[in-house]
Amino acid sequence: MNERYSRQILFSGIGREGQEKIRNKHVLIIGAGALGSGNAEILTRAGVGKITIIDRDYVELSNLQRQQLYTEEDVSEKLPKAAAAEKRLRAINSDVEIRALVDDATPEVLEELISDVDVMIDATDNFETRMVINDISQKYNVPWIYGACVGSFGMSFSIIPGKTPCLNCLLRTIPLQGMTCDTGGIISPTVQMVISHQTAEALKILVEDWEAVRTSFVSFDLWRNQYTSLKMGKAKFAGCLSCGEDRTYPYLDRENMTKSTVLCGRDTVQIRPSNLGKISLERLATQLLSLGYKVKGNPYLLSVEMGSERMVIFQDGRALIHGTKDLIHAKTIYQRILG
Amino acid sequence: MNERYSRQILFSGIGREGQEKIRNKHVLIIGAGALGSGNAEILTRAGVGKITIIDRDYVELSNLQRQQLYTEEDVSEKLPKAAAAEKRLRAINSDVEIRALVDDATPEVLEELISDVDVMIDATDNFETRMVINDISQKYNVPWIYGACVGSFGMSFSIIPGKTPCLNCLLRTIPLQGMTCDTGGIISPTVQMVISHQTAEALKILVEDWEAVRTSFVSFDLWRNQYTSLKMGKAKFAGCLSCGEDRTYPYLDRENMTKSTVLCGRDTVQIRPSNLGKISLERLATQLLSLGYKVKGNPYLLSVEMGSERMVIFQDGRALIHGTKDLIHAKTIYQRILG
Amino acid sequence: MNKVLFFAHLRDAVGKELIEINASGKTVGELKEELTEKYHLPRMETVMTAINEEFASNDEVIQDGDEIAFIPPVSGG
Amino acid sequence: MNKVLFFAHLRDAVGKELIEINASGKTVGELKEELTEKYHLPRMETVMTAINEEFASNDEVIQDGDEIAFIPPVSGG
Repeated sequence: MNERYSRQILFSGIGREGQEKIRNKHVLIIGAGALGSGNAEILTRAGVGKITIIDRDYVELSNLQRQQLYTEEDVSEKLPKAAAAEKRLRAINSDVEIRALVDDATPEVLEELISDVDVMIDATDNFETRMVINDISQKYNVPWIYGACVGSFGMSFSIIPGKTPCLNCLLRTIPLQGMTCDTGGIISPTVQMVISHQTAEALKILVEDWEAVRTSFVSFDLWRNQYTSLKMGKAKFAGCLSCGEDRTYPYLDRENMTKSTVLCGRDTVQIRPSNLGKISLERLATQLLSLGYKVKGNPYLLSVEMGSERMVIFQDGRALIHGTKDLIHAKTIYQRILG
Repeated sequence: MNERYSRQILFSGIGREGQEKIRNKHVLIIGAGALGSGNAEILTRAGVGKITIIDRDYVELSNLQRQQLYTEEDVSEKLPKAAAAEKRLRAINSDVEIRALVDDATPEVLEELISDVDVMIDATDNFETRMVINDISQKYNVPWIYGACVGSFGMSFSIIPGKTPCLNCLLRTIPLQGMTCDTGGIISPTVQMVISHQTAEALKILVEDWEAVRTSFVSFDLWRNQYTSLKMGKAKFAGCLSCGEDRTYPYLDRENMTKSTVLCGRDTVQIRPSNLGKISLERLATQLLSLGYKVKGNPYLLSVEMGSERMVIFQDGRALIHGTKDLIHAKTIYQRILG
Repeated sequence: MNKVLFFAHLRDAVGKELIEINASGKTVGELKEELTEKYHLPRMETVMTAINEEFASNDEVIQDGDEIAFIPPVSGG
Repeated sequence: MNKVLFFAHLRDAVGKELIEINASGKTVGELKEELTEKYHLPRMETVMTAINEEFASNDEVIQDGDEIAFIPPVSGG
């Protein structure tokens, strides 16, 4: 018996054969924030053959409350999350091939990574990237596991191409104003419970126990002691552009992506979201004020102070981030607030 | 806004006032294995004022698959779990006062620690220690949170003196042969899901949101996609010796504890469990054989090879551990197999 | 009569987890509109609906006794 | 008739998660004994029983239609 994984091999759902399979698989984790760092740690400890993790962000003090791979030292060194994650994951398990990328998970980048991936774990904080993952999953026939949380509320759903509905079937359009951890807060037990569901599903997929894979959509609220599990068969949409017969994978098209442009001669980035549509500036202002942000505005725009940057948001979702020329940083700030 | 805990303060269940309360509380975590290390990490990140963690064991290679504070280096240095945990917890959050004890959680030791504790987290691997925690909880009026797991199956229950039934109400007698991770295996998502429930309950108790504390008994199976939540009002037992009117706190009595004795002149420890009663040697033999242990036996005893030690188990639960003189180590080995 | 359950921030908007109303004969879409107006619920067009723990589309018709749940997909992570 | 649900290793012992039997009129203790004999279930005296998602003691009498669940407390951690 391989001593290191002995307790996992003892579990009847895995066994020696399952452990052998886990050892030969490749997991792609998109995001190295709260969900990403937790998923990566569990799968690294489980002895997955190869793990790729991609993230565009840096470790900040406010991450430490819930992002389990990082320490105060990583904050003071301002390490990219992917780099800090890699360092810790290697110390945890030198058997696992860890590949960490400091990059934005664009369609191009993900299409280049996908070839030998067995399952993708969603650890992003916005629906736009999730829709890209969803299209990649359908196009290359790779399962992915949706996970998300805000406050004490979390959810997970395993998306198996050809078997379950996909995220585009469920949402039809991208919610422009999803709740995020930067607007609704988050406690770490919620994160861990989403991770539990995601990693259990990942292990089932890695050992190819397709019977065991959950087909229901789980959501829960740990503070209000709720847990529901929804049957999803009826959610499958024949005309879905991501998984239907006449599919076009719309989210792999550059036209449908959030565009960020550095405005010439100004220390400002413009963000133009993919699905233009009116947002309620009034509601957003009330929400941001209650969170303690400094907000000014008129019926046409809102101006929000965020540390050294200032974001101006228009009714159609377009925004200007003043105080930076860094496209990726600007997009991060934008999606923190607008989801 | 305190930047470090900003996302937690944003969560409506905690807020600024809740964070202040968390900052002034003391949590006692009993055990630094899978449940203990995960609970300790979450509560340390959450900014609890003081955390005491107690464990009698050392970090071993087979722990790394699920015990999240430890690395390969801790294994090669054979660090006590409490010491390795302390080192990592300090790197995570220097705001928190961490006290780590390498010791056996006996009634004496726990009674000495309990005075200013606000909540105890059960991270043990055996019912005997849980019954001690349960009696301490009732005697000193301190809530505790039961958590346990094997394979993909886990459970949690919050025990609030004067409000909920206690563990003794539920079990009446200690199960002598509970399933343990050394006999049923374990996957790390199961551990994390128990931890999610335990830490969510701990946070509710720390912010004194008694309305939110879960009164039901949760159990789940992540591989079989089950989740149940049982109402427990009827479990309260008026004649309970731990929480009833004529309470005696029986598990704080030395007479009722597992006794370990070094046998004179022999490299052997004798373990005598508290509740003598016949165990099925036949079933135990079958189970241990299927797990790959070398087992020999006759109707009166079983002999099991376990690395450098050999354990001989009698029908009444008594055992001899040959190859060691270390009482605590011998008890650990015993409880790994017999729960 | 029908039980209607609200999750996450919808619950905060409504002020309670559960309400009882008569929605039988209405479509999910009509119920969403009605509740949006009554409770000022945000962005109901992107909220997932379940009838008796099963996903339901906007044009599904609610029967007497059905239990409805509204679950907003969230984007945090 | 009654649905009886088995969790954890009891499920493995029985071979399935759910059985349907007629247990109405029996006490929980009697049902435990019967099932122990039939499926060689281990240590049923320490297993928690729920009737309709509520804790039930050994002397509670089962009614027709009640859903019974057996949940073994485990000690791992």
